[in-house]
Amino acid sequence: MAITKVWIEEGCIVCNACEAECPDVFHVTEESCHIKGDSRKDGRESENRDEKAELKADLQSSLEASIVAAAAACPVEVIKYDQVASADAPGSAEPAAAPAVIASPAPVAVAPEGAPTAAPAVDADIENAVDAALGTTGNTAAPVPAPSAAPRPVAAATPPDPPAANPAKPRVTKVWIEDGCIVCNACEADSPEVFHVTETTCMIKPGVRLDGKESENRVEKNGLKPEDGERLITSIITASKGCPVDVIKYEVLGDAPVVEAKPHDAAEVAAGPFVLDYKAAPNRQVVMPKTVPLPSLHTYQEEQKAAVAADGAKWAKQQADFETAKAKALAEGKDAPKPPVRAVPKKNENDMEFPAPSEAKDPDLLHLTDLLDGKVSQAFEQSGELILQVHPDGLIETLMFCKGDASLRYEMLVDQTATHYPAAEGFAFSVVYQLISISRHKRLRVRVLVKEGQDLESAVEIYPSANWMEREIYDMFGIRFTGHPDMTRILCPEDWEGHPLRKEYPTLGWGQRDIDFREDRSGVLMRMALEKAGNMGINLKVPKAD
Amino acid sequence: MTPTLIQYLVISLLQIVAVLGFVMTLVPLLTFAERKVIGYVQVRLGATRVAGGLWGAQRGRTHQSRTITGGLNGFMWWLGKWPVISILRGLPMFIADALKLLTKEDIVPTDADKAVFVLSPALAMVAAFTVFAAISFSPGALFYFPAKFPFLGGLPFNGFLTDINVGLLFILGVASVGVYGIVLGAWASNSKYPLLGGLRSAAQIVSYEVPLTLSLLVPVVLTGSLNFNEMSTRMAADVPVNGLVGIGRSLLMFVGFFVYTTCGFAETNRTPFDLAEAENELVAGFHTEYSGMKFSFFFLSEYASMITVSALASAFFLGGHYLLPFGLQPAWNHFFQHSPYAILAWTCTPSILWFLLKIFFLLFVFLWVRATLPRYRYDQLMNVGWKFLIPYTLVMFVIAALLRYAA
Amino acid sequence: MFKTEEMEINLGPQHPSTHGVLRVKLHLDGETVVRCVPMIGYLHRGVEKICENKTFFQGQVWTDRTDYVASVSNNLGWAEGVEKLFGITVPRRAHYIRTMLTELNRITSHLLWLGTHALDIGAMTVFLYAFREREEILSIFEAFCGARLTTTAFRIGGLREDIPPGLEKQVRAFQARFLDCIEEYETLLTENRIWKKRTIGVALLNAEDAIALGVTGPVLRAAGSTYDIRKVFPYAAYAEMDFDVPTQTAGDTYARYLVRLEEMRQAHRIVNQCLDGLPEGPVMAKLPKVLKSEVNEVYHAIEAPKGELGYYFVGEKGGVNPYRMHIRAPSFINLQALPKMVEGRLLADVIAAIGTLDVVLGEVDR
Amino acid sequence: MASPRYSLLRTLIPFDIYGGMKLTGKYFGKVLRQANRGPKRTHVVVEYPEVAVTLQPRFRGRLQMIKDEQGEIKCVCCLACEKICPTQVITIEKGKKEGRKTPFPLQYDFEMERCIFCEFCVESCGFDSIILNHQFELAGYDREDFSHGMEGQFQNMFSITPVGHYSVASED
Repeated sequence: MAITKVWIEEGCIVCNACEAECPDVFHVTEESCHIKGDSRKDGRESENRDEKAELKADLQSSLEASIVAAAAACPVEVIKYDQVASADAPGSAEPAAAPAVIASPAPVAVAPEGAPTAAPAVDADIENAVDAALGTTGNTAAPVPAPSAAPRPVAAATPPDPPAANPAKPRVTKVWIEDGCIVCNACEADSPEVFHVTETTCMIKPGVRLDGKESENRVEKNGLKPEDGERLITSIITASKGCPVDVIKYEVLGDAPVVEAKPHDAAEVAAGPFVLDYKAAPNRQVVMPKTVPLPSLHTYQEEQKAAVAADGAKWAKQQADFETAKAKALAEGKDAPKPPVRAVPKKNENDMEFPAPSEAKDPDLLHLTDLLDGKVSQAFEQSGELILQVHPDGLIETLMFCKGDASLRYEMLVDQTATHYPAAEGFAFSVVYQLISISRHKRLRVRVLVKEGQDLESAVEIYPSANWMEREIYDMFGIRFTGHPDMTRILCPEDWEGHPLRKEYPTLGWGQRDIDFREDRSGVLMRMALEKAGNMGINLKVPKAD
Repeated sequence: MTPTLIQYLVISLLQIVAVLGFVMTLVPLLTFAERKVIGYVQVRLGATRVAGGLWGAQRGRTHQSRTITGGLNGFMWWLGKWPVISILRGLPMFIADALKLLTKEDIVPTDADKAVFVLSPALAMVAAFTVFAAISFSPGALFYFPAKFPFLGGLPFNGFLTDINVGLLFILGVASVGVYGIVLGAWASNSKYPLLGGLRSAAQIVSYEVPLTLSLLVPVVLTGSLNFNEMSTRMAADVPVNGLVGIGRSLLMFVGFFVYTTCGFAETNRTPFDLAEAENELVAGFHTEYSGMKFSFFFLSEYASMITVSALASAFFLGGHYLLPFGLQPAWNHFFQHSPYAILAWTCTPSILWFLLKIFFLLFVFLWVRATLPRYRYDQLMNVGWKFLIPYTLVMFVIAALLRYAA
Repeated sequence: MFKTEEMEINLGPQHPSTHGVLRVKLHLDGETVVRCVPMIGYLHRGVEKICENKTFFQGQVWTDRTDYVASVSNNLGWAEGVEKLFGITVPRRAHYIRTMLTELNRITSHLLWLGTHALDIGAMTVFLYAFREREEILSIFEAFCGARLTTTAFRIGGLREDIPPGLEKQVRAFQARFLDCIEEYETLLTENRIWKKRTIGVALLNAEDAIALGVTGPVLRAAGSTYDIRKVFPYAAYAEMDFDVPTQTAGDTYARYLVRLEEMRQAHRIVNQCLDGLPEGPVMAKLPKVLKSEVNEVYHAIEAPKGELGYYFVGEKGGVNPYRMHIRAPSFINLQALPKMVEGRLLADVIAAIGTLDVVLGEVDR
Repeated sequence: MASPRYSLLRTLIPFDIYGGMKLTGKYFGKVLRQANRGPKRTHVVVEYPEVAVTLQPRFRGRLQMIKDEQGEIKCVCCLACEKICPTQVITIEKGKKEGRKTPFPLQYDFEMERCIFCEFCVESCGFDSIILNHQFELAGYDREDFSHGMEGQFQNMFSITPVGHYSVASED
């Protein structure tokens, strides 16, 4: 599937909803919404209503999901698009309806153009969308509650449908309550269509009885309606088995199905018609990052170099194309095509400029690089901060130099923390030490890369302030520090499982209880959840009678 | 006219009821005063109403019902328009407080020593209230029963229960029993914070008994009496104000009063010496585990001892039933005793009014100080007691003896 | 027959003067503290994890709730940290207004500290007097952004709105009487013999220990260091402000009390300067509608009322939420110094030490 | 700091305590002499609820929807508020209405119990269709008190809920 064309019909209300969904295509101005020039083949920026220019080839499939989402999000539905079965077959240009009324990118959404970085950018959006769809809150994935007005569905009341024509179908002919009911509600939870628990005792409901009266049925022993007797046989037997004082009696015509007594725990009774499958709960489904946002001068320079090279290659190709076209035109005797114009980089209209990393010029960094011969991986400056990346072996040495060297004198370790990079090769964590020199008014960041399961040497001997910070890192990431006086958890309880700030740790904690903070008063959440969950392929399952 | 034994007993019983009634009313009033005084000091208003809204249960509800508290609250709302007397707003609160304490659930910790746990609040309370047997509120008879009064006609009704000549000793002796209530209660709670509070309290009260008694010796030495009535009478009349001795005596009484008040604060566990129940350190100190009526017994005993301390101070330093404190009354009498104006002449005679006024003022000072001062640390408190107050009082005692000798 | 043993006592997590849910395990010999182990985590809400799953814009509301008595400072740290990550230039007027509000917030935080600290030591009236002034500043916050405590005051790139009309008058009215109010607190405390006895020489922490333990803020400055981020690494409009960094050398509770009182006076000065020199101009930088970060890693620290408040951000390319966010909470690090301060002292000094460290448990546990 | 010469005197005569007592006594006298509702007040407490609490114009209270002059709901379901909300308390069900071009919110589900009153939703709304009103009394006896709906029994997305009886919300 791919989207070839996008255009804006008349009637845009300038609500920004589309730009929030898909900023790569839409740009909302003061009056209307435009399709961005970057994304179009003709390079113009307009509403695209009349010209209906095509999207760039590489964006057609990559931005499909977000364009669909933007179209769905548009309150006045003026975003129209041509959707084709595949990017290779742009023939069937039939405006397709949005595949689903989803207001956010579907889980297959792919992040912006050209970026090798993919999904993590929109992880939060996906989660939010799923949350919204399920009507759950940020950190809950509890069962979607039923509208309060709806009768409680009978979990156990759905026996496997036997063939209707089967004459030997068993059915309950009579149900009655013996003396001694303790009004425990267990039977009503199992079979609300038959039993009704009052203040003093339990009644057989009139709806299922032949005589239509409501009583305990102890004396008269009135019969059950045959169809109800068939339908509700399992639940009645379950209720009878489940009765703590065994006062529910019944007569069965035919072979009674074997029903196991069901334990009455609160969670099961309270479950709605749809139970969220735990393992598929969106907050537990962690989308692992695919990029390694480790700032580094080498990487940046390589990227820049590659970008310049790509730009040059593109320009060379454009020129070559022009030359061939010119030669061809000359040969055919036509007018020469216009020479290509090299694209000027866009002027930055915003008060925002990316602070690029630069070579280390600060004497501290140079001095440290000299001192730690060969143990420094890289030293650079970015955002006005000094960053020194060292090998884990040289960490303690580095810190000792930082503190002890007369020309450095970094007296205080103000902060120490770690970051998890599951997608990285060769390391899993970076641990950073923020040092300040109070006497020289300088800051320095020392960074080490740590492998999974690798221990670091503790800095407590050099900087006592590392004590709690290292405990916190251990608590949150699981990196152990050798030589630490008390390597225990600090914020989480001692018996906590997992390390919460790792990326594979879900936002809904393991072992967290299912509390649904949200009450579905109007039923809106229920309807939306059903519709959206179905569309998004989220695992909502109907509980079985098992 | 000498009463018969029966008459004597009946009158005594009535007096007991009167004094106890007075104290038992004053104590809840004191809690109310504490709310208001500390509230006003802290630029708040304190309690201004009892349960419910202005007129009914709650304004804006569909069923507006006029309730007793609603009417009271409406009246108090009106009171708020008038300066000074608006301090009476929230007065019914003291009844509500008492009711609340009475009806609260009574909790006894599982591992507590139950007998002692129950006994100790009573002990503290009994000690605090028995003291009033020897305190004389009025100099002589408060009034005489009219002659037509059945059975008691013509007999005096005194403002005191007993007028024993060693009243001070009795008071000090009985009051020091109160500490057993605190210590035993703390120990019986079987809990760590009360234990610390009880230990603190024991050490504190025992060590402050010494300077308290020594400072009380100053007026005793100066007047040569241990009796309440005699003390103030002698102070007002017997010792003449002549020259250096008289001035020295007044000065000594003045200083002694402050020393005595300091010790009194410590003796009653009030700020700045409320270490036994320092809520910021020991949660609630010795009564952490107490609740309901048992807690209120401790509470009552603390406030009752505040009244005792105030009564002692006003009797021994502030001139008792006479107008002027610190032995200045003779000078006043000298000028105004034979004044043609009846009111001025009346100020030279003893009256229960002066005594009560002094007590109230001292109680106010208790609250005022509580609102102002921070709290000492435990070791500093001991230092103040042993290293500062005891030498100080000893010196004063010696000076008092010298003055007595000189007179 | 006579056996002595240390008593182990739990100060907290529910205790009147642990300022929240701090639990301190104390080993007492009589009333002397032999060993002190602070135990934290009772208010751990995983703010860092939450913020990693929220956009840069949304994450700000969680900073309100870490140090909830100095939420404006936290907002400033967040906003400036993100601005540093993106390389955003903020208009000068926004800087001035931010500085003014942050200094007012420093006053509220110190007032709350003063009140509760004095209450811990038993002087209950100072608490109410301090809250009287605090209320007024909270009204100023309410006038500026609509909320009193969880302000969410600033936006990335500047401010949401300019200051409302009438705010300047309100601030000036407060400024006019605030110095007298400080005098009142001083009357009640500074020369008071009991206050001096309770604070002088109590909870000592000398400069060396403080630096080694990473202690920052007034606690460090009371030990003699002049380290103040507003001077050393100026942010917002502090480079243009004229103020002193109050220091003391004693390193005890009394010195910290004096330092904080003086800081309130200096904050008062800065607010006046902000009001007088408030430049004209926009309050919001020009930014794209959707902020997408590049690969960058910043640590931005500001001088919060309690010490160095640092925000550490890691941004990934095209990310709308931080890849990693870490809060360097001053209370968390300062609390490390508690055992050093109280071991060998008395139980009552523990209360004074907790008070003088000015910890907010929302920030300690995050 | 006390000079050593007078330190003994200072110890013996408590000037410091006198100063503090004077200050607190002054406030006691001031409050005592003033009527609680007189023109001049030293005390800072307000006798809520009888005396109204003044709110600043920008006060952030409860979320409220706005209708335009024709009595039409202004919300067009762009879901910007739903997306920006940090605690996800807003859920909008989008629908159609006869004679209206823009979409119409069938349900605007606002869950006040978890709202943190940050006003991001109002900020993100391009149609001025929601505001945070001045209702600050948000406690109720029952969960139904927090129900906000647009139709039927709970028509209170457009006004103050009954729980906020004392709120001073009508500053317009």
